[in-house]
Amino acid sequence: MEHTNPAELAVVDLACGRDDRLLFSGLSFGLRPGQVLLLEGSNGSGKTTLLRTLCGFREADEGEIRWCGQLLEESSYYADMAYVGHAEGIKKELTVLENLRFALALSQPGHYGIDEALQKVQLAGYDDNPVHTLSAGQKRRLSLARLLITHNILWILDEPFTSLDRQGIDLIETLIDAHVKQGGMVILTSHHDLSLHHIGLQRIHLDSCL
Amino acid sequence: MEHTNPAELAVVDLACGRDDRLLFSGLSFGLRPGQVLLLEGSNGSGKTTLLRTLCGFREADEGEIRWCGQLLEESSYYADMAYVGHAEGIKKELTVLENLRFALALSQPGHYGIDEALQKVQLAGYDDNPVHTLSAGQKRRLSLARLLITHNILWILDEPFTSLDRQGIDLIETLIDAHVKQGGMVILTSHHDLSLHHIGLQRIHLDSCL
Amino acid sequence: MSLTQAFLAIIRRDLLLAFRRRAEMANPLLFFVMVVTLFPLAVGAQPNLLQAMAPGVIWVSALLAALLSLDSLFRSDFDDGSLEQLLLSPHSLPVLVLGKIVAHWLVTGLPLLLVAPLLALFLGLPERAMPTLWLTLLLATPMLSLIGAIGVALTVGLRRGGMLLSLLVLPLYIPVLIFASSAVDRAASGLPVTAQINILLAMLLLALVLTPLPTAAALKMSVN
Amino acid sequence: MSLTQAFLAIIRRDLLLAFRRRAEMANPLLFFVMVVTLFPLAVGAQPNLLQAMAPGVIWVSALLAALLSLDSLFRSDFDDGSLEQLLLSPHSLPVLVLGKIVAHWLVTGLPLLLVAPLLALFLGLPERAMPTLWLTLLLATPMLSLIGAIGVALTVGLRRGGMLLSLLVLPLYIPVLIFASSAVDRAASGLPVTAQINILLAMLLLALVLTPLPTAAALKMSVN
Amino acid sequence: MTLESFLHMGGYAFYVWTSYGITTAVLLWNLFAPIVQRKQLLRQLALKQKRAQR
Amino acid sequence: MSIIPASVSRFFHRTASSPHFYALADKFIPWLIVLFLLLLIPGLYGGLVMAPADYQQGDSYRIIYIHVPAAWMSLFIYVLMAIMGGIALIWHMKLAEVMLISSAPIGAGFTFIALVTGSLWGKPMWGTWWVWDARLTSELILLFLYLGISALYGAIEDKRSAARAVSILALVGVVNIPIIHYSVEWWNTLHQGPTVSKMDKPSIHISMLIPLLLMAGAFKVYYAIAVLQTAKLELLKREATAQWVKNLLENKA
Ligand code: HEM
Ligand SMILES: Nc1ncnc2c1ncn2[C@@H]1O[C@H](COP(=O)(O)OP(=O)(O)OP(=O)(O)O)[C@@H](O)[C@H]1O
Ligand SMILES: Nc1ncnc2c1ncn2[C@@H]1O[C@H](COP(=O)(O)OP(=O)(O)OP(=O)(O)O)[C@@H](O)[C@H]1O
Ligand SMILES: [Mg+2]
Ligand SMILES: [Mg+2]
Repeated sequence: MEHTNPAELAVVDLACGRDDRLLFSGLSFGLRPGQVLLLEGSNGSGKTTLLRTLCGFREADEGEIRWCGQLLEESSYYADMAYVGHAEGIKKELTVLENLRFALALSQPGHYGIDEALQKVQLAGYDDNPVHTLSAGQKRRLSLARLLITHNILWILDEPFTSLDRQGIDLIETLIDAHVKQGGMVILTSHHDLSLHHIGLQRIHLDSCL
Repeated sequence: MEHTNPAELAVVDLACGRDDRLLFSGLSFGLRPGQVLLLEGSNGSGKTTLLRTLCGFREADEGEIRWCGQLLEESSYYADMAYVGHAEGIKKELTVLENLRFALALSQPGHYGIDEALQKVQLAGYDDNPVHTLSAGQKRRLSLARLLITHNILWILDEPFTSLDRQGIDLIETLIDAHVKQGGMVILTSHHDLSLHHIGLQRIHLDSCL
Repeated sequence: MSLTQAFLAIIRRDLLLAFRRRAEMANPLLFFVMVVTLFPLAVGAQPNLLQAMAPGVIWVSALLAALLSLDSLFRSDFDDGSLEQLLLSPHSLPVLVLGKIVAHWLVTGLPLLLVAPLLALFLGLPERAMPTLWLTLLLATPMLSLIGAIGVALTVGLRRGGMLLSLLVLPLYIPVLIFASSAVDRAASGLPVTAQINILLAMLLLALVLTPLPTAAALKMSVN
Repeated sequence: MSLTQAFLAIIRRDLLLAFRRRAEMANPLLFFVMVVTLFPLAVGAQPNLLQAMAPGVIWVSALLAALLSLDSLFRSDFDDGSLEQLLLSPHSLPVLVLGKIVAHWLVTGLPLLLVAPLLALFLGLPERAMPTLWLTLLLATPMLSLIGAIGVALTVGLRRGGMLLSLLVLPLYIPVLIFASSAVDRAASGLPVTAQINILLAMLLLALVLTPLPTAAALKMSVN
Repeated sequence: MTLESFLHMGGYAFYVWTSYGITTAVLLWNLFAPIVQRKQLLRQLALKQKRAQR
Repeated sequence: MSIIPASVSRFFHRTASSPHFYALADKFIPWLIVLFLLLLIPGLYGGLVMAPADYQQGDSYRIIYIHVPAAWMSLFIYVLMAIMGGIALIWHMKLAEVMLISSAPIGAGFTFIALVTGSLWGKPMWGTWWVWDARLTSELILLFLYLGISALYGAIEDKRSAARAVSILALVGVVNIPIIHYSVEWWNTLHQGPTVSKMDKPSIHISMLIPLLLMAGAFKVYYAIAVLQTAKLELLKREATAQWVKNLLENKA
């Protein structure tokens, strides 16, 4: 929250591969507060690989990623971003509340309190349910509640709509919308069609990045 | 090949569940030589569960499955069927040829020889390549070659089109077509649109089977 | 193809696979050698003590090595779907499973037979006990594979099966351990061991006949 | 929240998880007890021999139990994505990792401290060696967790890591084993053990400071 | 010194010559195995390249 | 990078590029072979023929000319691997990774030789093939360390990750080296104390010492040759699809 230079993600000339196969190269883009980036591409085109590279899990084969003009390790990047991947990072044996409290302990408090966030993702009243009693869609919602209770500017979401019904999808679109309006940024992948047309939406098609 | 009663698969009043949740119930259908059954339904609707029940891996909660009028264990079912699931049952460390030879050893020889089959799935010349050097699409093709070299009447295919490009999809449709024309039967699931309209195609929508 | 051909094909394939994965294949053997090595380090260089412990140490280590090698019996087949194809084969499943167990023993048990005498020599086991050590290993290691197969078949579908597997299988290994190590102990003291060997032989024959059935049943359950 | 709070939160969460998964938690302890009991079965009822072997047997068994419990250190976090979230935390990863190791030791190492004296008694270890046995276990089991963490972190991404893990970790355990068991041995013979205990203490402090770094680096590599 | 006494090694022939033999074998293996494997790999790669060009 | 002068860093960068290294290795190997033979032949002649029999051990001591150099190499190579592991981790130098992983089988080979020749020497000297003393056992453990490194590298499919993993392991495992080296002094064991390596006053006759040093040199050069050969293979495996490999193949064809 105490950023002096404007938050900005800049990706320059990125190339990533798996084994010896190059997935994409020469990928460049910038993302500023209020913007959404939608990654498209067929199965295996490297969307997940790109997101994980942006998280710093993988090293890029070439190119660089900068946050507020600095390399990731030297910047406040990890305090400013949040990632929800295929695996949700939620403990099945713990309750909803315990999971969120732990997420909070690893990070800084964000815009919303836990109760408020659960309300927002329509999980109010499930506080003390162990997560393994939740349905797949409810689990997804819980992992999104984490985004609300912790401080972050950049959301990186890998197929956030999987296992969500129509109503769940609308909910996330609302959340993304609100986050972006508050000056946040979002990068996501999805095979669904998005109804986010009204905000500054960039699209990148990975199949064409070779 | 030495069947006196006509090959026929009959499913009567089948119900299956996972954990305590019922996935579908009251499902009945019959399949005769020359027919194709396409299972549809959203993710998690139980398509894979149904196929695995048909393979005898899972027991149905209710109902029964008959082959040529007999219960599966009492019939020649396992000599007459072949299954290609998500996991392909192919050893990465062995060569294409070694894999096919082993498949043959577990079963009876079918319509095609190994060379012919490899030709048909466009893998001719790859005989001695270890499978881990093949691409995902080529691996899929190899698992289909198994169907050609062994004796079988009923094919059970779980999403056979995954990781195949347009050309690969056409290829399989041709193979299915040929198999059905020779008096075979096919049960498959797919999220793709099929161009199999000209043959006796049944569709079952699992979401509506509750 | 006939059942015999299928049986042989399974053995041949698993041996080929083991050969292609040489590095992995050596692991149980290395583990065995390593555990045996731990004891002299733990009790210090006391030749007499080591010599007295030798049969027990060799046998407990062989047992643990067999235990830890068990996972590889069905793991990769389960992961890549080969197990499903095995279950769908029209041939008798217990026989096919026996094929897999035989191959597994050839790969993990047989090498123990080769290095165990060497380690026993290093530990100072008297030479007159060597033939007995070797014979008990020959009779008992297949049993370890056969009995263990039931345990793996039950747990192969679970992700965290490792510890559970030991708890299931170790109690079943105890009778083998008792007869085998007491035979070696007696041989080291120059006593006759015919009774122990006969019992081991009988147990092996029983295991050969009886264990493939429950293993096959457990596999069916695991694949669901 | 502050780094200390995060550190404590990790310990609290892992203990809570262990408590919810009680059944699994007991496994290393059971394994330990079972391996120790294998020895009397394997060498027969020879009280003097058992007594002489006792320090070695207890120590090797503790080591193997620690080894086999290691997998649970990062496995479930790796599978459900919690590990990724840990890596993305703005806090220092080595400190968070240390939190996980501490929790793991509390769950798997501490119980060994409680039953080991009992088992030692059964094996006939002289009573004057008990305090030393206990002290060495107290100093050395945390080291087993700390050193082992490096090995698990290196192999957590592999499906067939089990055997490989032993191969990697056992050589690193050797120094601990040598000093700890020689201390118990000396104590059993009534000799002074200050030197060994001091060395173990120094090793523990070194391990506390030095091992979280490579563990964190290895985890980063595994998550790729 | 005769060749015979040289080979006899003062009665320690077995130990000395086995040592030297095993050493030679291991060293040769570590030297030539990678060379042979590299030749094989190059042949494989060349074949692959030819196939790709066709 | 800032702690290294630019010229040095440029040199490393050039040498560290795979095709350049590959060509350089080809250039060096013949000279290394010549050097190897120049050390080996006088070493063997001096050791097996010229040096007198030991007054205690008779001719059996001639095993020293392979046992000791091999044992030294087994430790030396591991230390080298740890250093290369450090370089690979800090500067992400691919070549250090390749050299590290190529050294493992050669180090394992020397360790094996030290074990076998020591055992073959122990039988006539100590009357037993093996004793479980600290030095012998820790040398056996060293063999496991080498094998563990190779196994870990083989088990991780993504070779970039595998190289990182192996670098970490090599660095961590180096704690065992002092234990092996000082074991004879820390514990009283059957094994010989430092006789040769006490450089100020080696307690071994000069006619025995010179061939020993020649053999030690020969083994070092052998290591250089073997590691270059293995590294060439490893580079090809890792970069099979790179352009320089394609060029190489075209030049050959
Ligand atoms: C399997 C048995 C043996 C093993 C594993 C072994 C291992 C080793 C090792 C690792 C070293 C290098 C130590 C260092 O540089 O720090 C060494 C050196 C040496 N070994 Fe052995 N050894 C064995 C048997 C023997 C025997 C039987 C003898 C002679 C009676 C012997 C004589 C020597 C000598 C003279 C050195 C050189 C010591 C020095 O000056 O550094 N070794 N051995
Ligand atoms: N762990 C892995 N090891 C090796 N290759 C992998 C691994 N994970 C993915 N790949 C390969 O990398 C390529 C890109 O995978 P990635 O997961 O980034 O695709 P994606 O665009 O996210 O696809 P999807 O739409 O299926 O999620 C694929 O071809 C895949 O086969
Ligand atoms: N091993 C399992 N244990 C428990 N539940 C499972 C298991 N596998 C699947 N399920 C559940 O059973 C339900 C049906 O799964 P199934 O795999 O049959 O669906 P599907 O129709 O094949 O879906 P998809 O289109 O994703 O392949 C799902 O809700 C899933 O969560
Ligand atoms: Mg993806
Ligand atoms: Mg499915």
